[in-house]
Amino acid sequence: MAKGEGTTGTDIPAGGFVQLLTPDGDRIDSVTTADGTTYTVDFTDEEYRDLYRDLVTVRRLDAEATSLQRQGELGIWASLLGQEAAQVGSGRAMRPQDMGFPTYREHGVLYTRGIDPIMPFGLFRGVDQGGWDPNEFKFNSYTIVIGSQTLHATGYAMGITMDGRTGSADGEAVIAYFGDGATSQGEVNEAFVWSGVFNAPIVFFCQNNQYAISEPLERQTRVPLYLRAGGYGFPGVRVDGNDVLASYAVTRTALDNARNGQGPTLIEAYTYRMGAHTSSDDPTRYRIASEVESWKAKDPISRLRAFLTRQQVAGEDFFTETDEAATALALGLRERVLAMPDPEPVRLFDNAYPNGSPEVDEQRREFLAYQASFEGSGH
Amino acid sequence: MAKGEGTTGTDIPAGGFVQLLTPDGDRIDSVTTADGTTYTVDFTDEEYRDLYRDLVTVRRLDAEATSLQRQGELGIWASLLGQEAAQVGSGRAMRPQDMGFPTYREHGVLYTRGIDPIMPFGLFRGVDQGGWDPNEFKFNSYTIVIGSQTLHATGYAMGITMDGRTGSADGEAVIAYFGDGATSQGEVNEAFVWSGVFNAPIVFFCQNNQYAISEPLERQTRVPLYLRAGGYGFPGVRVDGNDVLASYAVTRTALDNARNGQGPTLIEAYTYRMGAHTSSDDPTRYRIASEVESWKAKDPISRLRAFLTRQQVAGEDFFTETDEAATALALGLRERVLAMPDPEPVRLFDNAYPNGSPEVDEQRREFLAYQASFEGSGH
Amino acid sequence: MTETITLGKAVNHGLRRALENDPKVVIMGEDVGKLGGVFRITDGLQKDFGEDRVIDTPLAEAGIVGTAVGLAIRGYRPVCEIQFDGFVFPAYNQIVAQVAKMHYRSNGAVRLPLVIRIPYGGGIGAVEHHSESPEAYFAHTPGLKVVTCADPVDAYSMIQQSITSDDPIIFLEPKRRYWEKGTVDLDAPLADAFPLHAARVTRPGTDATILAYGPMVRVALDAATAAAEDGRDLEVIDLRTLSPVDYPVIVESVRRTGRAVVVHEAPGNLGMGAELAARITEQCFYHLEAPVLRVTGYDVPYPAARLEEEYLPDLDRVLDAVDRAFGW
Amino acid sequence: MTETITLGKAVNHGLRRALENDPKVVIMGEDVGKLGGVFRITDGLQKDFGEDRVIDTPLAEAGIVGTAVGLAIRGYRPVCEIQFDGFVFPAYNQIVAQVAKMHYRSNGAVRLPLVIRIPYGGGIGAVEHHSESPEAYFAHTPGLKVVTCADPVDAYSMIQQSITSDDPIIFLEPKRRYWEKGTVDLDAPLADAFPLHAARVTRPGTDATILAYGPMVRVALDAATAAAEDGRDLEVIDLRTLSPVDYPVIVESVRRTGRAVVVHEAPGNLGMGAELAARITEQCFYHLEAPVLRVTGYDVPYPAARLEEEYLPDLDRVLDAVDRAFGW
Ligand SMILES: Cc1ncc(C[n+]2csc(CCOP(=O)(O)OP(=O)(O)O)c2C)c(N)n1
Ligand SMILES: Cc1ncc(C[n+]2csc(CCOP(=O)(O)OP(=O)(O)O)c2C)c(N)n1
Ligand SMILES: [Mg+2]
Ligand SMILES: [Mg+2]
Repeated sequence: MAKGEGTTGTDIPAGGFVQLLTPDGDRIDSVTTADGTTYTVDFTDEEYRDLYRDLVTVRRLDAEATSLQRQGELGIWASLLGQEAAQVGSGRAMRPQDMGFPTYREHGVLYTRGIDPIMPFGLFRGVDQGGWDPNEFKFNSYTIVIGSQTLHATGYAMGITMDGRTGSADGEAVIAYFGDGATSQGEVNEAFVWSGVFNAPIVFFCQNNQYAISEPLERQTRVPLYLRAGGYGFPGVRVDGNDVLASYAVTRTALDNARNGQGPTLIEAYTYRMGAHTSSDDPTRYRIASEVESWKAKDPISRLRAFLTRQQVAGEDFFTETDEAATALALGLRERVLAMPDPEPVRLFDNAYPNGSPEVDEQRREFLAYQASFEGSGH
Repeated sequence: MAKGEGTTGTDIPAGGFVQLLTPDGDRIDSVTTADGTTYTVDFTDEEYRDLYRDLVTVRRLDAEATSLQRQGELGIWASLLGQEAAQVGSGRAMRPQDMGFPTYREHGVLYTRGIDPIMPFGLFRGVDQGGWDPNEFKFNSYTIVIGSQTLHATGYAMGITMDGRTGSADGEAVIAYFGDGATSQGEVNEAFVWSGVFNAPIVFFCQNNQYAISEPLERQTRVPLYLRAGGYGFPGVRVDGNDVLASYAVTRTALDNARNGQGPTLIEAYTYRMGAHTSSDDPTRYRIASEVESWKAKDPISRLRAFLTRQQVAGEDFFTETDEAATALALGLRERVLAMPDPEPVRLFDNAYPNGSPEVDEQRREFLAYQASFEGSGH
Repeated sequence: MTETITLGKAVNHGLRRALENDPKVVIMGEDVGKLGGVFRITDGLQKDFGEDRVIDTPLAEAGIVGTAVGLAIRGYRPVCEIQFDGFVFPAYNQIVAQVAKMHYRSNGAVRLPLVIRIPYGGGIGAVEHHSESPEAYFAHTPGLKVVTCADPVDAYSMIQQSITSDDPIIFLEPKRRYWEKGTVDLDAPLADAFPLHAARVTRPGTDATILAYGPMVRVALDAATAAAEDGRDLEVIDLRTLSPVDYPVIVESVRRTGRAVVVHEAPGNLGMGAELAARITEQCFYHLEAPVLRVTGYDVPYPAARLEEEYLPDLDRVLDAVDRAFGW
Repeated sequence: MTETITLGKAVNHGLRRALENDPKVVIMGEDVGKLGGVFRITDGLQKDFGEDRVIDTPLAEAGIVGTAVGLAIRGYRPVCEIQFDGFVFPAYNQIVAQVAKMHYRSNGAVRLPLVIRIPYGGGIGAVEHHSESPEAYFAHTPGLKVVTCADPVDAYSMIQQSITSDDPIIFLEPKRRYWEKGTVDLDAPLADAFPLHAARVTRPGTDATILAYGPMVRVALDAATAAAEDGRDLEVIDLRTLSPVDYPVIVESVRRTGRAVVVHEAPGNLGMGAELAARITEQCFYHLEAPVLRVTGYDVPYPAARLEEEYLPDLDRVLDAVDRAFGW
């Protein structure tokens, strides 16, 4: 596709963030921020369509999960609704060798990594704690204690440096995800300290979805979050998190800077949590409908669709096909979730320690004997 | 005294900090920082002499403590040598209604609050944990776990607001002391978060003495510490911590801003720990003599003495008198430290709980019975 | 006024009364304001007492407890809410090194009359970190008192007693019992309530003593009912206070019954059961027909929701332990 | 090469060997570089292995442990130094919620072969927070292993065994014993060393079993020597591993002697002694002539230096407990 006809930005636009695609679907060629960095993307038509497919798919899978939860098939679900662009944009910006450290909401990032979307369902269904091998998928386990993963990500990034895997275009980098609420945690700020001191190849990707459960952003800060970075000696940038192009561009630059040895960046992706915090939450208690409405106009998917349509990169057929494919995937996922077997009770004793433990072994034995005592007792 | 003949600053000078008295004892009339704040002092001759007396006295008392420690009369001592100006300047800037939260090194601040300098010796001699009533002296107990007191200070400051004691010139404010090393602790950064969000009437006074035990500043940050504040939405300012006038001016302004309802300020007092971290430390392992030498030229006392002499605010008699008075005070302190009684063993059971505890009471009884069992046994 | 309310609502009423009775009481925590907390325990309180008395805080537990310490030094009586058991650890440093020690450090000059409320325990089908029982971490710490309620009546009085106490108190709320109901006299004077640091014989019995607290009291009572059908008369003691423990009541009981079983959800190793067993053995050595037995969570991390039924002590496991005590 | 060295030096040698043997081993902590740590345990290591292997960290314990987790995920074997016992609590959240649980959470996929070294215990005349014994907080936490050495020989081998182990290990160093000497064969193959998770009968005896670990082993041995003069033959067991505990050795001993006394510095309430007493009673019920007695720190915050002699278990208190066990 030819370059979009949007205006060429010379500084952060009015919204106070990097934007390459307006809510109406107008393409802005490039944006140059105050520090002189120019952000743009140069996608082929196919790449644009791929991004659109990603957005639709992750939203559809998320909706399926929400419905599974309502039907009692999941214990809880943390929906990404509204945050698709931030997640798909940043996820697609990662290179294969990059490592991601998610919270509990990064289903979209996970999907873009080519990882089977079933992976986190063990956690949300309650059949396991969500385990997989982070090194196999270059994607860490979901982390529930707010902020803790930012330190793990920092340590991992220090390891990249120690391994001599920075300083070139094929170097490795890390991206750590967290929310606006997480920025208040001491551990997250320690991650900033460490990353600055060790010049770690890491991108801190904060999805500022305006809420930490019921608490609006002003309970965490009185200035924009991206400013936090300056005090630790690395750049911070705010991006329109509902703009998949800008999210991609900013993350790609930051990750490449990191892998090249230029150290950390904090990205604040300005977005909105369209749904409840989790399926256990009731947002009507703390926010008004008109606020949610106003964000609908900034929907990440409809703006890309408008752009694709206007640019004739895609037509109705494509959109229908994409929806259908996403639905098929979602229904397949549903089947597989429903088919997830309950764990054998005795499994609860597994994996407490890599080397095992005589105490746990003893408890496992007693547990099995106790269970056996009921057999045939009609108990 | 007439205004000093120093140059009138229009911005932060080359050293990158607010300075009103150069190492040579030249007086700079006033300094205006980039945000338009002008710092100056307008002391009477007597006030200048008082400041000098403070500096000499706290250094002399500190030296006495160091010597007591060497003689085995204290378990440990954390010397303030080199940091007198930061402590006296900021301490004298407090108004009577202000509350201070020290670390373990603020003997100079304590002295300027009119508090009996014997107070912390219980802690360092090991006869108690250093206890006094913070509310009586408007000065909290020394806090040893790095950074924890910054959150206490923040909470106390929130209480000032809740009590309606801000917003006027006779409002209350809090000053929290901590070191350069402490800035890495999560809790300190949380204190910044909270103070920003609640617009707490607090001044964060960081004595950047260039070291956290053996670790130089670059192990904690790669940019100046005062910049940390911006990311939390309040001003940060760096002051020459070896300049008692500038330390006073900057702290006075920040505290008055706080009491007036303008919220927090972070002050970085740029200074140097001339001695060991504590009496247990051996700084020759990690820093070179020439570095210490170079800081001697910036001594906080000699520059004020040079200024007083040049301005004929004080002469040899005064200096001699001051030294003698300080020595007398120090020797008096020594006597009193030596006279501190060892605590009765059973005291170890006191004050575990305000309301007591049957378990502790029982242990106290058993302890007394056990002790009694030795009596007369020649054991 | 006597009302039939849930345990959660009883805590809510107790907090409301505390806020009414003392202007120095403030509530602080994540989502305690408009949302009323994730369990709605502070429902309606911010609306009625304002944002200065019921404070939505930044998302930082060390900050919640650390600033509460400062507020307490200034004369406030903060009630901190920790959202779930598994999220108290960022505040652990403030709790064990500051809250627990400041009275001692200050030679008694500083009182920190603060309460840290923690919904704890499993059984609600939650994900990791939402089902833990951290009581041992606090009970092992001198300077803290630790209490837990098991029913709405205690919930209502104990939260108020904790707030009026000058001791720093960890107040553990059995989250799986939040929805269980009881009849509470909301006008009863606090002075008439059962004392805070006292155990209660909830069901008298003669054959063995079951010691339980918080969420496990119901399990113990059910076990006692079942045992009665087999002709075994179990005494159930609700500990209520975990630090200090009310030993006289326990020792009297075990000396009488000769057998004791402790039940808790927390892992057994170095849990409350260990201390109770050690103490009871010391004080009832010649009365014991069997060692004190423990029915506890296993020594593994709290498992996934679909395994928690196996993990948590239940009626059968309690009865099994009673059988073993009788067969010793 | 056999050398007579202090316990502190033995740890230093052990660390050095670990750094030599495995390029993935890194040491991280406050002041571990040029200073060699406040106790000089890492003396000379940064000089010889470089700033990438022996890392002076920012002053933040959560950061030390949290980044160590990330390094471990990447395949490193970090050895974290916490400067003093009382400063481990800022890292507590990372330790109990991440280090202890990640293997379980990941269904066994992630191994965190990290060691957290903590100089612990009192007796050095220090100010607040420098003399604590936090072992119970870790031993109660499933997913962690906890060990402690009592002499230079064990210090040398156990630190190496801990580093080569894939389990996350809390390695407690008895700081008041750092300067005590012993003869260590520095060339002995690690494979021949006494196993990591095993207790050792340090002094065989017949009349009562004294269980001690870390700094209290010396006290127990001295008590045994003194008791011998009175004609009592005490067996002293050095636990060495606090989680898991090596119960077979202990049970065998107590069944033989019929009496047990546990000694530790940490407060008694819910301490190691509680668990040991509960387990021993369960497993030796009909062998016990007296309840298992405990000689521990009192249930108050660690006191000022000039009171610590009264606070810490000493020879006399151990003998007193032995007397009581005999008089029961
Ligand atoms: C340490 C900790 N405290 C509290 C919680 C409970 N909790 C879960 S999510 C959440 C809000 C998180 O907000 P934010 O960081 O903005 O992420 P978002 O959920 O909006 O994506 C809270 C308080 C937790 N998981 N961990
Ligand atoms: C949480 C914690 N970790 C470690 C220590 C040990 N320690 C005592 S002082 C100190 C260095 C403090 O440096 P800084 O904050 O710069 O203050 P300074 O001593 O230089 O005044 C350290 C690491 C401590 N007291 N608390
Ligand atoms: Mg959010
Ligand atoms: Mg310093």
